Amino acid sequence: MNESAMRLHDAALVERLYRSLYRIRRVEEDIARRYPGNDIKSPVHLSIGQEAIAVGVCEALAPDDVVFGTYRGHAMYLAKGGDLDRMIAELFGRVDGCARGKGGSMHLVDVARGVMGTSAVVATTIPNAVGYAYAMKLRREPRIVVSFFGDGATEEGVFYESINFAALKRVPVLFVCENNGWAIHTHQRQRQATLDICGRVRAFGMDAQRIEDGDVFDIHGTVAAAAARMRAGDSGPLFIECMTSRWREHVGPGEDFELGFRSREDEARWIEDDAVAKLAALIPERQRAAVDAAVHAEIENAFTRAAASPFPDADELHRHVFHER
Amino acid sequence: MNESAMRLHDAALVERLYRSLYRIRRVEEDIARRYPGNDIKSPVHLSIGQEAIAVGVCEALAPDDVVFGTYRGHAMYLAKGGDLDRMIAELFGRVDGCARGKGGSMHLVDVARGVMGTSAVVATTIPNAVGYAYAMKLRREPRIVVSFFGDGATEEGVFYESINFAALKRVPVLFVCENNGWAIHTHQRQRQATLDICGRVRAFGMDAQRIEDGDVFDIHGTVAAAAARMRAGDSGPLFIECMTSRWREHVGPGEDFELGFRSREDEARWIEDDAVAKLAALIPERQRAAVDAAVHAEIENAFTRAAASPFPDADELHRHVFHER
Amino acid sequence: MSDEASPMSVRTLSYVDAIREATDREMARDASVLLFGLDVDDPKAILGTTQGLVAKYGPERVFGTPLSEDAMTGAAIGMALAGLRPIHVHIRMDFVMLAMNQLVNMAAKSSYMFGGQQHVPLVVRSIIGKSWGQGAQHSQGLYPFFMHVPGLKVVAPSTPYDAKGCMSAAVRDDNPVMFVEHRILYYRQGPVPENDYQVEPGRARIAVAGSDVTLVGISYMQLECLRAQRYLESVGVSAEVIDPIWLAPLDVDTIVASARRTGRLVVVDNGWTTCGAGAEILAAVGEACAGGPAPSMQRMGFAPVPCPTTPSLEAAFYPNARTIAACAYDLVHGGAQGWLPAERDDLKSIEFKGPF
Amino acid sequence: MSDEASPMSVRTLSYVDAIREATDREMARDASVLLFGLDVDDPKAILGTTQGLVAKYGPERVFGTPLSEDAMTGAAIGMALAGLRPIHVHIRMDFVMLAMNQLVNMAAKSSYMFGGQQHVPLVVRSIIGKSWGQGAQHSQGLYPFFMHVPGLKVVAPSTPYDAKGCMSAAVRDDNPVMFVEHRILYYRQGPVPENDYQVEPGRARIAVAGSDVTLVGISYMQLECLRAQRYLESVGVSAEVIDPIWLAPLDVDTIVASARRTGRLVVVDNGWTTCGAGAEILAAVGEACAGGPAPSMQRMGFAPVPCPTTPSLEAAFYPNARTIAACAYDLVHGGAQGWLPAERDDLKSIEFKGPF
Ligand SMILES: Cc1ncc(C[n+]2csc(CCOP(=O)(O)OP(=O)(O)O)c2C)c(N)n1
Ligand SMILES: Cc1ncc(C[n+]2csc(CCOP(=O)(O)OP(=O)(O)O)c2C)c(N)n1
Ligand SMILES: [Mg+2]
Ligand SMILES: [Mg+2]
Repeated sequence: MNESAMRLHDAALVERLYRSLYRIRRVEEDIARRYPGNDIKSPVHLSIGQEAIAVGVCEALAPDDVVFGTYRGHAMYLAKGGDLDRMIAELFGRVDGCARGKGGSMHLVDVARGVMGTSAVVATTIPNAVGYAYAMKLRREPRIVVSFFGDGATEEGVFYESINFAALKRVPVLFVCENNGWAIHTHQRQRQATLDICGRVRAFGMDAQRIEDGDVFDIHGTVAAAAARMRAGDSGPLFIECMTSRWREHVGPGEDFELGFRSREDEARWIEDDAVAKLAALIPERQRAAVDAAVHAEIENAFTRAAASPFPDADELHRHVFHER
Repeated sequence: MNESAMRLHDAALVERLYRSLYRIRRVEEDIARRYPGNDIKSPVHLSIGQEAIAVGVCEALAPDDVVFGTYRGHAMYLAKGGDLDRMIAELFGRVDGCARGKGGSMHLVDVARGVMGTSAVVATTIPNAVGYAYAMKLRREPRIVVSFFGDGATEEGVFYESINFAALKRVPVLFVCENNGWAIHTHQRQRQATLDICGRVRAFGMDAQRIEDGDVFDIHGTVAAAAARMRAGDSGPLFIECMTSRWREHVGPGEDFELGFRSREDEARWIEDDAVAKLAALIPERQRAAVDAAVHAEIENAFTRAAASPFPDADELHRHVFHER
Repeated sequence: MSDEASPMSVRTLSYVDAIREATDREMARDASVLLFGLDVDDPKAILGTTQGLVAKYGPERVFGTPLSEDAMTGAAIGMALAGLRPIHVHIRMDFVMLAMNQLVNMAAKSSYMFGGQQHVPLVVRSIIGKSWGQGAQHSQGLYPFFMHVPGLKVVAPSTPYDAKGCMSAAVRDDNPVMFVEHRILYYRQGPVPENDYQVEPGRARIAVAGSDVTLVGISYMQLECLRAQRYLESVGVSAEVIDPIWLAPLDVDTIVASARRTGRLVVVDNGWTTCGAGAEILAAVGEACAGGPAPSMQRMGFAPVPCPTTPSLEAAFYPNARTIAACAYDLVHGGAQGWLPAERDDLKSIEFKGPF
Repeated sequence: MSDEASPMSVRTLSYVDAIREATDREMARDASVLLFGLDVDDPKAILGTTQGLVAKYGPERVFGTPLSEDAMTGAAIGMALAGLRPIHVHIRMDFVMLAMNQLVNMAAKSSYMFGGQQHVPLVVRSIIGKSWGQGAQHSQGLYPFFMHVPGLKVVAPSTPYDAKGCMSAAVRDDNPVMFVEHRILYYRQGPVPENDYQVEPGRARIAVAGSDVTLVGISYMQLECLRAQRYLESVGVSAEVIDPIWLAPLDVDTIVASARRTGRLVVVDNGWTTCGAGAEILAAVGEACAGGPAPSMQRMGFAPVPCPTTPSLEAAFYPNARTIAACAYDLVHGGAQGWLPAERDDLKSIEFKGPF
């Protein structure tokens, strides 16, 4: 909060963070609203409630840094600069989608913006990020890679193998664990012998820190510092665990409090501490209204364009199995 | 060493430990000697130099406790009471082998004595041991399971998954890592970001301790205490790392110092601190000679019987793919 | 197959309820049966197939697991070695790729490589996804991998009746059984006797008798074959429809006999065709007919591409009743006839719409 | 296949040296090629195939890894996404089971599911073991798994010439290639041009022309087929021997044409037959011949059991030149003739004796 007080002076940063947060929130709320209709052609895992992580991290990155993520990837994709039109077209299954309609919500990608891909199988992109970082180190490029994943992903063996290799070779990868406490409907306590993920990572000789309150300035500042150390080549990989809360159901547009495995009260402090609202309050009303209006227009436009984009032709079925030069 | 001084008074234990150590050493030396001949029909991974671990651990177990191990499994098999005749017959590929000639040196098994099996794929039996222990806990049996594996196995993701699940469910499994520093010809330093395996295990909330000097009394005492805690149900799983040294080549009968990746001097302190010699010195000469003679006779007998056992008939090829009641 | 249920005790059940009932019965009957896997104990209860079981049998016998497919498969094998009969559930067959080492290198081999001293009574359930944008990683039917490896059994029931009987047989089997389900079959309703019965390994069922062409439909594709049979009937082609039920051991004899009789064979795979179940069947029929006349044969299956999410491509990715009928029709008429039946409302595929 | 080497530049090399030379050349030519895997940099250097390369290209481009097959495969994919061309080596194909998730769910699918934005130029080398008690977990030829999955290429060269040319082609390919080696082939010597050349995907080679029966031998079984051809020749049966070289894409046309010509086909797999490469080939030939006469066809391969260690059973586990010749002979003579050639010294299989 010290940190955040400081940041308050940087009005440009505040606006940037707000814009990104609000944009993601609105995109996902629109997706949820339109979900019962017939346009969205694949399941969606919404990040609503968790946006501060993707935004805080990605706003601290350079354009040529790259990110790898999960099926819950809308926020990361947008925060890193992924093309909104192509994302919505992808959800609509259209040929102008970022994956030409072949990937859907779970496989967003925008290589030009450094969004290297997302996977529907938990933890699979973690070693991919490590390998990418190895390439950067080999080529002496001062870029870094961020690997986003959930608390559940840290139970997969490949996570530990990846941490070990990254630490052994000191590759420039920043691991960002978005800990929302849940894997679908099962709490971390029911899955992990201890809750101290950072402790497990440190046992591999890697620096790890946990950000408790989801504050976007804290996340941004921590990542900016980490990225600087990594770029300078004197830290090896780093690990950040961001505590957070998923407000919606695991998959789909609704909530899940009625299922009984958790209650709205359990998440209340998170919902009250909404990053979007907090940042909104830091920005002069007129300025904020302008940002909001621009965001609305952009989103409206994206949905309109997506709806106008054609479905892929039959001959697309057999294309891209192998690389086309 | 305090501990070992204490133990010296227990002459019966000393003899048991010596007998088991000497027997294993002699069996493996005989295997190495006969290897260039035509009788042994599969590759062998000798435990020479590492015997104190299997012996110290298994002498602290009850007959109905069970063990799971690796391709480097001769010592464990014999220490746990596995039938010697059937082991040699197995190495000879004969139908009287413990696996009817189908498994060879890498797949020793003797269910009646609690040797549940060994695997040629590193780390595969670790979760098997955990599952077995889960069954014991479910059935409220006061038995324990020991999982033996090398330092290299702790790099496989399944190791961490297994540790987590064992700790989460508090199953009665004792993990025994035989750390000889090497995976084939690659040192632990080249494979692991930090050498502190115990630290990694503790990060899962499991008690872990490291025994530095390979002293068989230390190992025995530590395991006896651990087994008592586990049987009483008040410890959950436990982890022991035993530092040790492999004197022979990774696979095969010879040494590997000439390859240049390590030198005899590197292992000299281990070779000088030979458990077999140390224990031999603690036993009155006549008594020791009697033990030795019995061991020699038993081994000679085992090789003779193995040579007399037939190879499996052709119809054995198709048997045991599925369970035969 | 012990099929002696009195008609009085036969209810109409869904595939979901058939699996749950079989699991419940086996757990009630044998305290060594246990059930675990990610989310088996959560409110959705694997789409209902494990509903109520944790309440009935307690959290030691029914439990959710960490996201650790490899170790949990290894643990299941260890439990089986200890005399338990674990059922390990995966909500997607795609995730079983994480457990291949334990399945291929341990479960399949323990009995043999330990000379019969060990055995692994294990059931691994996994569900194949389809439609509504499941995409490349939530749609695979990778059962040929398990057919390939000696020491594993594989079953893919398509009816509620078989789901119950195969589950009961699988749990009682002393060997590892890969139990293949299909998401869309979960909606299927059918007669299921109340009593216990087993649909034993190695016997295919002739679902519909016919004389012009043999259709073999695997897993969900059995449904599409049954619909294709109706389309074909309407143009005077009599199709015999066979459900292999068990893929390993596979009842080749029933298929060979039928294909010999009809002279034509179409195998419709619920997966890719290369080195698939259809390849196995065609090869086995070819071998059986060596030296004599062989039936005209054709495979159908997934297009040889990863599964796309968009419906426009997904429709072309899967065989369906109409394309199957067209293929069989061409085989019967000895060449491409360009016939594709108009879609009939009563023969429409059930499409599944999200969320998941 | 670009085969224009002048005879002057052709040496006799071992399979081992051919692989090492190709790797060396590709690494010299393209700084983005790198080589890693357990033990690639150790004194044994993967049986010599990676010897000297760490000294030449340094430990950043050539390195041993932790025992972490899953993550190292994932890392290899990540490197490939970053524009490198990794070669990942496994000393046994059996261990690749630990990496199935990354190979099947990521490597094979990245190009497609990311709509062509990504691609994965990756080579995965793995070695099939045989004889001297390798046993159940060190002997498997699991290439049908990779043939099954769209998005992967699979190659199994049997000669030093093809080993070099296929390795060069695999490294330059923009897609994941599973490079299948066989331990016993490592002893094979043969002519290898000094210059660069590629043996491109999708073209089989007729190794020996013949008229009575077509033998297709995969990987090491190519050698046994060549020996079988000699046995058959001695009893007046003319066998055509085909080496498919690339298993995916598979040159079915060459095989179909040959089988049509000879009227008989034996495919000898270096693995189990169920849903194997032989199943695929027989099925494809069967489909190609639908409606007309089909050749008499037979598969051979591993016995449908885990590989036993004892030599008495191992001998029966594998097909060999004599059993292949006998099978072909029976096919030619239309039934079991009871002929098995006496073993000839010049056609003996190389047996490999430990340690490993
Ligand atoms: C390997 C694998 N196992 C299981 C699943 C099913 N599954 C999908 S999401 C999920 C929960 C993952 O939890 P976490 O990593 O915390 O991410 P979150 O959904 O909370 O963002 C599970 C178990 C999967 N997709 N992949
Ligand atoms: C999964 C797997 N990867 C690689 C190998 C090849 N391999 C056999 S033994 C070995 C070294 C294992 O080292 P460690 O676990 O320390 O056991 P040690 O041999 O030292 O007893 C390796 C890499 C294997 N058998 N299994
Ligand atoms: Mg979570
Ligand atoms: Mg070791």
